[in-house]
Formats: sequence, C-alpha cells, structure tokens
Amino acid sequence: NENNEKESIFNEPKIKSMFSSFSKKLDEDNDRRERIVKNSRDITIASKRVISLLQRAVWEDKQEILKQSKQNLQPIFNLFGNIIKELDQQEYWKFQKAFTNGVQEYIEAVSFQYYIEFGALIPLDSILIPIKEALNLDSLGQFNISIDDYALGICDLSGELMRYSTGCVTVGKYDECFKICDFIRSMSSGFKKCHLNKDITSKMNTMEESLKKIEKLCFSIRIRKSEFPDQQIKVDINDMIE
Amino acid sequence: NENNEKESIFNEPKIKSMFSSFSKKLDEDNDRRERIVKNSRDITIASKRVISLLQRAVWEDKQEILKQSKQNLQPIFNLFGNIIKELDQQEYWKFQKAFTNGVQEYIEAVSFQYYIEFGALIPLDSILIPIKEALNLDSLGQFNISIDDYALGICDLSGELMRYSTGCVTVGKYDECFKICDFIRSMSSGFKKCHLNKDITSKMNTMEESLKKIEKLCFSIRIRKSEFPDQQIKVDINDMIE
Amino acid sequence: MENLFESFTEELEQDFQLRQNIKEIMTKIEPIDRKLSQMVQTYHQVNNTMSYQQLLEEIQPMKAQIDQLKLLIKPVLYYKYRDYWKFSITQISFSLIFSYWVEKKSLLKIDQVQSILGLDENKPGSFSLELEDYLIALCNLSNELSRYCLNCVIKQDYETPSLISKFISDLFAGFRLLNLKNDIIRKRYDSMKYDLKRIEEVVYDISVRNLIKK
Amino acid sequence: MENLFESFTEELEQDFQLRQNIKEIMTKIEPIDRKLSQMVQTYHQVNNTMSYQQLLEEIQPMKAQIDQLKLLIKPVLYYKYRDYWKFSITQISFSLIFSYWVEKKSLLKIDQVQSILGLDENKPGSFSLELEDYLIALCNLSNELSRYCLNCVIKQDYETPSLISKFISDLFAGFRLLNLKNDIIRKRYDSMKYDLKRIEEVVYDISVRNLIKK
Amino acid sequence: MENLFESFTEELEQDFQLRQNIKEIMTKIEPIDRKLSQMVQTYHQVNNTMSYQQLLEEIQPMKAQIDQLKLLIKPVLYYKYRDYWKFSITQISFSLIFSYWVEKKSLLKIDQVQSILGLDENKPGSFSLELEDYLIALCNLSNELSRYCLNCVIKQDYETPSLISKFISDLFAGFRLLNLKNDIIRKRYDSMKYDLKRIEEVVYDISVRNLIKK
Amino acid sequence: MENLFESFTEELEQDFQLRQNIKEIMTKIEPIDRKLSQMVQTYHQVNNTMSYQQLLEEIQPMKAQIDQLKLLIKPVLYYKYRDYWKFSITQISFSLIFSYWVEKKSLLKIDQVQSILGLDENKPGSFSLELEDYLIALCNLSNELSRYCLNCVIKQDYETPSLISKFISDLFAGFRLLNLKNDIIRKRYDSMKYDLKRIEEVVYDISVRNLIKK
Amino acid sequence: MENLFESFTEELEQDFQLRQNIKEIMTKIEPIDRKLSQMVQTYHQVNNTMSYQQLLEEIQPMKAQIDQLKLLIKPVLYYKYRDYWKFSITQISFSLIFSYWVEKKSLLKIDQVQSILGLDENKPGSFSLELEDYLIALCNLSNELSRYCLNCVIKQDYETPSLISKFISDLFAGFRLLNLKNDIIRKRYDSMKYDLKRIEEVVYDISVRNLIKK
Amino acid sequence: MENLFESFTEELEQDFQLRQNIKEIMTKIEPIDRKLSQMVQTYHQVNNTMSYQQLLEEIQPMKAQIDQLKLLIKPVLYYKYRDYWKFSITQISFSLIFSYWVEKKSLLKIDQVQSILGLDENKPGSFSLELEDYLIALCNLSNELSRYCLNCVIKQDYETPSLISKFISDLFAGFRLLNLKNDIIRKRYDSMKYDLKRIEEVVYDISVRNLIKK
Ligand SMILES: [Mn+2]
Ligand SMILES: [Mn+2]
Repeated sequence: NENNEKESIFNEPKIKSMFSSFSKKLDEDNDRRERIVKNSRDITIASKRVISLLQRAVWEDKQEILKQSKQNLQPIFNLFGNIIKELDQQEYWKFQKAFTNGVQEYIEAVSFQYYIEFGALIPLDSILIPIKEALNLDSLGQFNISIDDYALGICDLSGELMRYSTGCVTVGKYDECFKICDFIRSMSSGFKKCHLNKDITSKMNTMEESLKKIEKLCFSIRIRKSEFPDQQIKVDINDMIE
Repeated sequence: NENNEKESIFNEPKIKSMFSSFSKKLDEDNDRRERIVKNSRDITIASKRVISLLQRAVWEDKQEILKQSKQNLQPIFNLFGNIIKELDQQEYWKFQKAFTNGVQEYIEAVSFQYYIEFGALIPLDSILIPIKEALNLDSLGQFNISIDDYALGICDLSGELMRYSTGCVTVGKYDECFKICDFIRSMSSGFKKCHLNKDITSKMNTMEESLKKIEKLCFSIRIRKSEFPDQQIKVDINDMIE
Repeated sequence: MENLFESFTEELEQDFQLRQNIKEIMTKIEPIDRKLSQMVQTYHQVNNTMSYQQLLEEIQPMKAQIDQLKLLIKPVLYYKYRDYWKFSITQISFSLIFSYWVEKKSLLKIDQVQSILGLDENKPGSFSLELEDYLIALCNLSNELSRYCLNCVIKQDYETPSLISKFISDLFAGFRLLNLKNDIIRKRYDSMKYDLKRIEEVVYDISVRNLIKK
Repeated sequence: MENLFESFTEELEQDFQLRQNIKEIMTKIEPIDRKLSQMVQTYHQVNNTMSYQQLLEEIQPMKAQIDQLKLLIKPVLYYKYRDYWKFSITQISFSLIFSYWVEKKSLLKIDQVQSILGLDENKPGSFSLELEDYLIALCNLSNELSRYCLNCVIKQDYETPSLISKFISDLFAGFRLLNLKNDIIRKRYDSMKYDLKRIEEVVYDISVRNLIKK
Repeated sequence: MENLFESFTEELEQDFQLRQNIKEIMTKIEPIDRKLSQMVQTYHQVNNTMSYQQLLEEIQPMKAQIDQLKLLIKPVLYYKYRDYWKFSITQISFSLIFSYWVEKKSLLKIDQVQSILGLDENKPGSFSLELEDYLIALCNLSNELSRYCLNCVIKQDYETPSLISKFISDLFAGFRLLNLKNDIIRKRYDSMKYDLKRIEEVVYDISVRNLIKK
Repeated sequence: MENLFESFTEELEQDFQLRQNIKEIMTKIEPIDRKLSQMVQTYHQVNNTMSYQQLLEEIQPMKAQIDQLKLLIKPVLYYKYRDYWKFSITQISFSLIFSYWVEKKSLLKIDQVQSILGLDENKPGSFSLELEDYLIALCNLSNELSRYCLNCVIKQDYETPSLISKFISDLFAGFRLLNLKNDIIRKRYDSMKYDLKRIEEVVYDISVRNLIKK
Repeated sequence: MENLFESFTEELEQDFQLRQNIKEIMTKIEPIDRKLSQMVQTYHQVNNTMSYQQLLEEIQPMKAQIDQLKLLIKPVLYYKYRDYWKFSITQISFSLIFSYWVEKKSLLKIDQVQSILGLDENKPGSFSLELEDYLIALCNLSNELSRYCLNCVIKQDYETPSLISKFISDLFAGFRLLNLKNDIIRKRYDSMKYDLKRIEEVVYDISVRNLIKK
Repeated sequence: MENLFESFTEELEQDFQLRQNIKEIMTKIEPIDRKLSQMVQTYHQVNNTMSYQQLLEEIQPMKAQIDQLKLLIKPVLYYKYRDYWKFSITQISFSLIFSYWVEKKSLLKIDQVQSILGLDENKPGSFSLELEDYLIALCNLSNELSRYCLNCVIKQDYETPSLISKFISDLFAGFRLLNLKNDIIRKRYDSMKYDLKRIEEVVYDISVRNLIKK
C-alpha cells in the first residue's frame, strides 16, 4: 500500500493521515471478505459436484456412490475451517453474505446425501458435528449454521429430489417416488406453519412446484399400476430384444 | 411455390387445395409487405442522412447544405412512388404499419429542412405536393400522409432542433436559439390542445424534454448577455491566439 | 401555426368520436361472442345436447351490428379500425366452425362463415373475415378438438378420436404449405404440434387397448 | 406557511395511526390464514384425517378481530382501507370452501362464508366478503381441486375425479355468464380453463383404463 | 349453480353501469384539465398574457360535473371509485395554484381550491379535494416553478426568481414537518429538493453577476 | 485528424454491411430449415413415404450458402457473428439426424453432419457445427423419437419402440457423463428423462399385452 | 420431522418479535433524524441563525434509544440487524458533521460522532458508527457543501467557497487513497467528482470576477 | 458414444477455465486503471505537480499483463472475450491522452497509445486498442479538458484555455465527419457540444475582462 507522496497534495495533512488509517481498515476487511468469498465459492463448486454425483445413484451402485460422495466432502471441511479462521469474535453476521451461498449449497448436498442414505431429513447437528470432528475443534465458536441458511438449503433439496425421482421412474424404482412425494409434502407443510421471511417464501414456491411435479409422476405410476395390478411394470429391454 | 407432392399426404384432398389457395394469397400479401418495408427502410436511411447533413448547416454554408439536402431528397420520391404502386385501392391502412416509420422519418427530415429555410412549421401540403410533382401524378390516390404520422414526425423534429440549437450556441448564433425555443413551445402548446392518442402522448414527453433543454440554453445565453450588455459575446479564438 | 393545430384538433376529435361509436357497437357483439363460447363448452360435457342450429340462432343479431359497422366506417379506413372487432369475430368464427365440425365432421369454409355472419367476401376494403383471422380460428379449432378428443373417450366414443386425428393431421399438413412469417399465426401453428401430439396419444391409448371395433 | 402544514400533520397523523391499528389486527388474522392454508395442504396426503370441523375451530378467533376492525373503521372509509384485509379474507374463504367441498361435495355459498367469519351481508359500506373476493376464492378452489384430483388417484380413489370434473365444469359455466370487466378475476377465470382441462385428463386416464366401477 | 351466478350478474352489472357513468362524466372533465394545462404552459412564453381570471372562467363547467358525480356516488362508495377522478382533480388544482401564485405571489389554500371546484370540505366520505392530492399538486407546483424560474430570466425578470426561491424553501420546510409514509408523496417530496437546488442555481447566477437591483 | 475520422467511418460501415450480408444469406438458409422441419413432421403420419434421401436433396443448396458465409467471415470474426446462424444450423442438423435414425436405426455422428452441410471440423475459428449445438440437436432427437414411438404403435409397428428405447437409453447414459452447469443443455437433459419415461411406457404397454411377436 | 419444525417455528417467531421491537425503537429515532435534516436545510437560507449547539440539544434523546438497542441485541447479532438503523444513523451523523464544518470549518472525526451519539468505538460486535457509514456521511457532506457554496455567494460571502473548495479537494484526495470495490461508497465517491466540479465553477466565477479580496 | 461425451465435458471446462484466467489478469489491470484515474484528478488541483512521466511509470506493469492475455487468447477468440478488458483499456488510454495533452498540448495518436500499452496495431484478430474505444477516450478527454479549463483560470493561467478551445474545436470538427448511428458515441458526441460551449464561455470571460496579455 505504497501511496505515492507526490500525487496527493493535501491542504490539510490531518485528513491524509485519517484516510490512510481508513484505507488500512477497509483493505483488511475487503481482503478478508474476498478470501471468505473465495472459500465459499469453492464450497459451492465442490457441493454441486457432490450433488451431481449423488444424482447418479439412481443408475449406479448406491453404496459406492455414497462412499465416494463422503470422500468428496472431505476437502470441503477444510474450506469451512478457513472461513471459521477468518471470522473473529462477533463477526459472523458481518460476513454472512459472503459465505451464505456456499453454506446453502453445502446443506443441499449433505441433506441430499443423508436422504439417500437414511430416507430422512438431516438434523442440524448432523451437519455441524462432522465439521467439528474433521477440523478437530471442540466448538465452532460463533460459527453456527443459521436457521435461514438451513431452511434455504433444504428448500433446494426438494428440487434435487424431484430430479432424482424422475430418474427413479426411468429405472422402475416406483416406491422411491412415493416416498419422496411424502417427504417433500411433510417439509412443505412444516414450513407453512412458520413465520417465514421473504427469501424463504420465494424458495417455497420452487418447492411447491417440485412437489406438484412429483405428484404428477406418482399419479402416472399409480394409474399404470392400476391397469394390470398383478404385473411388474419395469421391462428389461435387453430381454425383449434378444 | 412448388410443393413437393410426395411429402404431404392428405386424407382429405380438398383441404390441400384450400390451403394451396391460402398459401398463394398469404405469399402475395407477405411479399407485398416485404417490398413496402424495404422501401420504407430505404426512406428511413435516406432521411436520416438528410437530417445528419442538415445538422451541419450550423457550421457550414447554409444555402449549400440546403441545396444538397434537396438533391438528396430526390431518390426518396421514387421510393414513395414504389410504395404507392404497391397500395391497391383501399389498402392504405392495411399496410400502414409497414411504411409508417419511413414516412415519419421523412417528415422529420423535410420539416427540419423547411425550418432551416423558412423558420416555420411545414404544412402538410408542402410535404405532399413535391411528391406528386416528382412522380408526375395528378393525385396520390388514397396515399395521404395520416395526421398521426405527421404529428409523430414533427414531434421528432423538436429533438433535432434541440441538437441544432446546441450547435448554434457553440458558434454564437444566439438569436437562432431563442427562435427555436419559441417555435417548439408553440408546437408543444398546439399539441396540448388536442385529444392525443397514446403514441403521440409518449412522444410529447420527449418534446417537452427537448423544450426544457433549449430553455436552459436560452437562460444561459441571457444571463451572459446581461452581465456585459454592450459586449458581443462570440469571440474568434483564432484572433485571440495570433 | 394556430390554424394548422385547429384542423388537427378537429380531425383528432372526429377520430376519437368514431372510436367511441365502434366501442358502443362492440358492447353488443361481445355478449354474443361470450354466449357462443359457452355453448362450445357444453360440447365437452357427458350429457351434451347442444346443436349447430342453436348456435346459428344465437348468431342472428350479429348481422344488424355488422351492418352498423359497415355504415360507420369508410372502406379506406376499414383496416385502420379493424383491431376493435378482429378478436371477437375470430372467436365467433371459431365457435361456429367447431360446432359444425363436431356435428358434420367437416370443415366450415371461410366463405361459408362470411355469409353466416353477413360479412363480405375477401377483397381490399370490404368488410370481411380476413384470411388471417380464419387461420387463427382454425388454430383454436385444433386446440379445442384436442380437448374434445379426451372427452369423447370419457363418453366411450372411440370412433371420433381417429376422425379428429385424421382431420387435424390434414389441417397441420395444410398449414405446412403456408410460408409463415414469425408472427402470431406462426406461434399458434407451432403450438398446434402439441395438440396433434395429444390427439396421437389418445389414438395410441385406444389402439393399444384395442378399444375400437375394426 | 408553518401553521398550514401543522394542521396537515394532524390529519396525516390520524390516518397513520389508523393504519397502524389495522396492521396490528392483521398480525393476528394472518397466522389464522397461514394455519388454514396448511390444513388445506394436508388434504392432499394419502393418510389425511383433516376435517372441516377442525377448520371451523381454528377460525373461531377471527370474529373478535373482525369486530375490532368494524369498530375501528367508519363505513365511509371502508373502501379506503380495504386492501389491508382483502387478501387474507379471500384466502381464508377459499380454505373454508375447499374443505367444505371435499367433505360434503357441495359449494359453500357467499352468505354462509360471511356468517362463519362474522362479516355482514353484501351491501354498500357494510363490512362484508365482497363478491369480487368470493369469486377469486372460487378461482383458487378450481385450481386446488385440479391438484386434489391427481392426489385422489394416488390414493386409488377413482370416483372423486368425476365429481370434481362435473363440479368445475358447472362452476366454469357459471363464470361464463358473468360480464367480467375486472382484470384480475378475468385473468384467473381464463386460467380456470386449464384447471378444467387438467381435471378432464385425469378423468380420461381413469376412463380409458376402465378403472371406475360402473 | 346457475341461479347463484345469475344473482351475481346483476350485482356486477350495476357496478359496471356506475363505472360507465363515471367515465362518461370524466370525458367532460378531462378536456378542462387539458385546457388548463395548456394555459399554464403559456406562462413560460416571453409575451405571455394569460391571467388567473381566464383560468377561473375555463373552470366554470366543472361544478356541474362535480355535482353529477356527487349525485351518482353514495358516500360509502366514494373511496371505491376515487381513482377515476383523483388524477384529473389533482392536475386541475395544480393549474389553479400555479396561476394564482404567479399572479399574486401567494399560495392558494386547500379550502380555496375546494370552493372554486365546488368540492366539499375535507371530512370522511365527503366529496372533497383530499389532502394527499393537494400535497401532490404542491409538488407539481414546485417542479413547474423551478422551470418558470429559468423563463423569468429569459424575459429579463431578475426579481421573481428570488421570490420563488424563498417560497419553495418555505414549502419544502413545510413538507419536512410531515411524517410522510405515503410512498408517492414521499418520492415527489424527495425530488422537490432538486427543484429547490435548480432554483438556487438560478438565483446564484443572477446574484454572482450582480444583476438584481439592490 | 481528418484521415483518422474517415477510417473510423469506414470501419463502422463495413461492420454494418457485413451484418446485412449475413442476414441476406440467412433468408436463404431459413426456408431450407423450415422445409426440413416439415419433412420431419410427415414421418409421424400413418401413410408416410418420406425418405432420408429426400432430405439430402433438399439440403443441397445449403453448401453454397455455407461457402458464402465462410468467404464473408474471417475466422477471427466467427464468434462475433455466430448467433446469426446458430439456431438454424442446430435445427437442420436435428432434422437430418432424426431422418437418418428412423431409416438406418443408427446415429449420424457430428463429423458426418459437418461433411453433409459443408462445415469444417470442430476447431477454434473453423466454421463448424459446434459441440453445444450438436448436443441440443440430440436433445431434440430424443423428444421427437418419444413421439414417433407412439405413432409406430398406431401403425402397428411393434418392433421399433424397443429399438428406440434401447437407443435413447444409451444416449441418456451418454449425457449422464457430462458435468452440466445450470445451462440450457442441463434443462434439456432434465426433460429428456420424461421422453425416456414415455418410451418405456410404450414398451411396457406392448409387452404386457403381448403385442410383439417373439 | 415435526419436532424439527417446531423448533424452527419457535426460532423464527423470536426473530420476528425482535424485529418488531427494533422497528418500534426506530419510530423514535426517525423523527430526530427528520428534525436534524430540517435544521441542516435552514443553513441554506439567507437569514440563517441555526447553530451546532441547537443540533446537539436535539440529539439528546438519541442516547436513550441507542442504549435500548444495545440491551435488545446480542453482540453476535449486531450485524444481522444493522440495516434497520444504518440509514438513520448515517443521516444523523451527516447532519452533525455538516453543521460542525459550517461553524468551525473543520471536520468532525468518527470517534467524536460516536461519543456524541453514545455509540461505542469501532470494534467487532460493538454498537458503533461503522467506518462505511461515516464515509457515506462524508459523501453526503460533499454534496451538501456543493449546494451551500452557491448559497454563500448569494449571501455575498465570497470567502467560504474557497475554503469549501480546499476542504472538498482534500476529502476527495482522501477517498482516492481508499481501495474502493464496486459498492455503494464507490458510486457515491464517483458522484463526488461532480460536487467538486460544481464547487470549482463557483470558485471560478468568484475568481474571474475578482470578487474576493486578496 | 462415451468418447464423444468426454470431449464435450473437456471443452466446456476449458472455456470456464479461460474465463477464470482472464478475470484473474483483470484484477491486476484494474488497480492500474484506478491509479491512473486518481493521477488525472490531481491535475485539477492548484498545487499540482503530476507529470506524464509518472503515468508512464505507473503503466509499466501493464505490458506484462497484456502479454499474458495475448498468450491466453487465440486471435479467433479475441472478440468472444473482449468485453472483459474493453472498459479498462479505454479508461487507461484516456488517462494517458489527457496527461500527454496537458503537458505537450498535443494529441497522443492511437498507434502511440497502442505501443505504450504493448497492444498490436489495429487489424482483425490482433490484440489492439479498437477505434471505437479510442473515440470514447477522446470524448472523455473533451469532458475532462472543459473542467481543466476552469481550473486554469483559478490558477491564473489565462493562456491554456485558448489552446484548449482551439484543440477541442478541431476535435469536434473531426467528430462531425463521422456518420454516427444512434449509438453510444453519438450520445457522447452530442454532449461534447456542451463541453465546447463551456470552454468558449471561459475564453469569453477572459477576453471580456482583458485578463490575457497580448
Ligand atoms: Mn440444486
Ligand atoms: Mn431524429
């Protein structure tokens, strides 16, 4: 931060020294924010990759995919560690906008993984504890996933589950679709009870759309099953052709 | 219009013949519209060039510019002739949207020229008669510049006059600015009396903006003149420097 | 300049008055349009008893209104004000064409619609059903028949869907003969593809279940 | 000029206070609205146990709030402030009408809704459920029933969709009788056509597969 | 269901008729508004001869129209339909206030405007010039005077700008006393600051050149 | 300084001319695109006689147009103007690929399409069929084949659906390998699942009813 | 899942309540802000008698409100809710800084403003005047002084403009030392250039007319 | 088919990487741009000591960055990514041109700027300062010089304004030769007239007061 002396000739030198100290403080904050944003972006990218991978669980070996997705989460823990280190004392909310996107995407990924493994909604603890353990920390300090980020993350989960269930139909996993339909309906109903803020309300609309799409899928499965109730629906094409 | 026989196999051949006749009619209209649009575009381009040329009258020999601009209008008359030929009997309004832009831009150009020459608003007749004469027609038939096109064209004139008056200030033609200010105010006032449709109303706003800009110019001229009332304002820079 | 603007004012005032008069007449045409649309809807019901004849009766008062419009508007201004009635006349034409097809399984031609509505034949300045509007009405027809197709099956009428399929296939092929610009008809024609697809699905459902008597 | 503006201040302050009070009451009405919306959603579940009675209980505290509003707002100012409660009351009405229909397969009339909510009958200046709002609630009903229709099939209830189809078809016919100028209702009514189409598709799917017992 | 909707039809029809009647009256008020706006414009001309008296004459026919509106609209429905005339009445008030100020260099009060236009005093349900509309008219005044200021200088009137500056500065101070929550007035008030700044620039230009006689 | 400004004018003019020329050429390519789209539609008709050979004939004049474009546009400017032809070339590629598959039951590769259309191989600045566009064409293929599948059954062709099913399954497996961003291809890929679902329903319908001869 | 959502509901409700409480306090801070803005305006009038002392008195009740906010909001949540008071505190700071400069021709430092308002020093989680807000207040200062500059000339005070010019030139140079991102401060800083330009024009006018005594 | 899809993935990844790399380089160019803009500002100060040489030193690191961009971006892709650096390079060019003119009273030509920045000469695909950008830089120059003109007078430099006047007159005459479309340059050209007006007012002020020594 070498300010060329010649270029700024002040009538009042005090103003210069004042602004020099401002400059230092602003730069510190900005640099910190930049580093946090970068970590957050990396979290987003890695999380999106995990989601992409998990979508393949429809067609490939579920256990294998789960295993791999857990490995892929490892590097994310370190990124969280970096962010936590940047946050000093009471500054969680000062920089929250800088990392909220990454946190949300991570929650989307990890809740998707949890659903595929256990068929249930991930509790907040199950998100925080692995981070703590991986980073070898007793506590995350004030770094606590906010209720808003958690809510926004699991709203997006519904979109991924909708895509997942469309995949399920193409391979004949019909029960899975009905389960997902119930699951999302419970989530949507849970949210409806709350005094929601604007961000969540707008994402809720997306969730409703996903729910309607899954309902349509379930409807079409039911209607086909009803016509020949005793028949297995899924046909192995390769058998037919040979 | 050679329709490959093989490609469209109709259950009911009558439908085919019906649509074939439709096709002919649609193509005729569309081709006609295309030709009109093309002529209209050429009118627009040529008119814009004339306007560009007339703007130079501030700095160059006004009479010379006027002479040249009149020559440049000549080819436009033929384009009008083409459009008139395309319009058969009662179809002026059928294709009006296809040539309205050209007509408006032409009115803008020719009214700008008229103002520079005579300092007054061009009457509708002075627009139509030259076209008639140039095309050697007794009458333009139903081709009559609509009151809407005329109004829209002279609304745009105000924008060009505003630009022209800004130029005038840079060369010390101050009286010209005051005249233009009065002229546009009379136009604006004239329009305000009428029961205007939406198109004109929205262009009127642009005219009002132009008027306000010219008022500001006139204000700044007046304020400078007032300080040294006996002094010529315009200074010949070259005199000063030598 | 003042004279100039006075003649302006006068002319614009006349135009305004004329528009008011046209709107007045339209308030009498629009209820007919609404009534016909409603009649078309009843065709979809299981216990429908609507007939083309009933639509023709409902249409009677139209002619008087059309005649008034003709008196009001000089031929040269016909195209200037066309937007006022364009939509209603297209809708009414559609209703007639739909009802006619369902009853006779045949298409009502443009000149037939014109004579029913008291409109003139298609030529410059004449007060007619424009080709463009007739084509839009046909697009509406395609859309409504794709819905009617489903309702036939509900009523256990398994023959009509095939007829609809053949007819819309022809209609679609007909449109393919036209050189459409990127305009409203082009857009409607593009969506006609979805109507046809829906109809094909119905025929498929009937066909794969062997519901039609050969 | 200061005196002048001071007198203005008073008038604006009163208006401001009144608006604050209305907002205050609305924060008590809105949770009821939210609760009812959520109850309506449970009807779509396979193992639904919701009943109209439960909605009626939930609605109890409404009357007290409505009475407060009535006390607060003079009839001449009713239309000045109506926008504050218009939306919530429409939503609540919809929830009641939906639940009632699903349970009784019959339409809750406007005066029934009014008496449930402690609103007055429809006349100028009375604190009532406006016709306009009731019509919007019916549009919402049509939309929700088109979704409910799919969920019936998921629960293997193949009878209800036909009833819905018949009901919405009648409702749609009713709307067509109205001379709709109000833009919002008009728009919602237009989309009702798509609801009906969706419902017919469900009935079609049931029908072509012969799933309904004759 | 048909009976139900028929009763709705009647109610909607009445509302529709009333709206038509209001619109009819407005077509007679609007030309007056237009005329006055134009008269205001002439004040900016160098050779202006317009007088407040002329505006008062032009406004004569208003009272009859206002009386018709009063007959038509019951107090309880006043706020339901207010949007129809709100804008025109605000504009007309502005024109009167502007002309009055330019001539008398003094502000036309709200009750003066009301009595000129045959409107009632400001109280709930009365057909009046609402405070909100009067305030908007004052914002328009500020804007027009900032333009008038320039045109004074063009006419070599170097005294009026200072008067305008003083007056708008007071007006602005008056607005600052108000707790503005209404979004439109608030926005207009914010832009009043720019009017004032523009006026100050004119006074500055006069002042720095010593053009005003002390 | 004059020279400087003259060369500016010239350059701006050249860009304008070039765009005009490209548009001119596109008016010759677009009808070919439209024609091919129409030909693809006839494949769905029961009595279809369309052949891939006919499409190839229709495509003949393309090469000349492509050559003109190549002459016109220097490699360095290729991406500056690509949006002009991108859409048409994607559509035309799709039409060829569809027709080829229906006839040969095999996929036309990207380099085959390129050589048919006289396009260059895929490398920076070369005038080629971009990968992105080829992928979009494959998404269109999936969609059109899902419709074609139904129409095969209507024509009592029970073999082709299985082939389609196998092929689209493979294609879909290919798309699964892509790391798609949230872009247009991702969207099309998501909707491809619905095509696949529809195709498998058809195969199931045939199988469960034993319509296929073993 | 239900337990989970119950704790959700609770937490969101608490957040909602807290926000209501903050808003309540803000309705007491905002009138102070308004009052101070009004006081600042009077500085522009020819016959101004406003003094910095008067502003200090007006600001007295602020401290109590700030203390309430401090009690209400845990340090860790300070940044979460900051938007509620950010704007008002920035405005109030500006008013103080402006008045102080006009009277003492010297800049009120950030820590001085903090102690006047009962805010804490700048450190994480402390309830303070953030650097960012102070900078915005300085941008407002630049804007207001550029206007004040004109009004000085009107009052025939030809000395102050040069002082303003020197001061704003320093301030502008100070901002140039900062590495601004593309944020709101950057935008305000960009527009500060126009303030400076305006001030330079005033100094020019004075200078070229030799109005200042050397 | 797998190979096909793998190459797709790769290509998409490359584009993404390239954009990241460009952005990275831009974070090094932008501070230079900001720094130069600041240096330009100091020219307006009374006690300015800035020199063109200092700007040239500041610009040193640019070449390395430009070279990196050249390495990164193949000529054929130049226009695909140009928007990333377009704005910064225009700004930097302006700063150099302004400083050069103030010092040498002569215009830095486009090829001089290019060689200073390590850019190539103007031809398709070469990494150069585009004509369009140079023109924009000249418009910025006109605007900044009109401000500089005033500050000269404040510093009692009465010679430079005449030189500026002559130079901007010439520049403006150059722009008049361009056939400008309704684009960004046209807009800037229109506003250049105001610069010219301002400059001539300054020259007039000097002349009428005999401030210049003959
Ligand atoms: Mn997602
Ligand atoms: Mn123009």
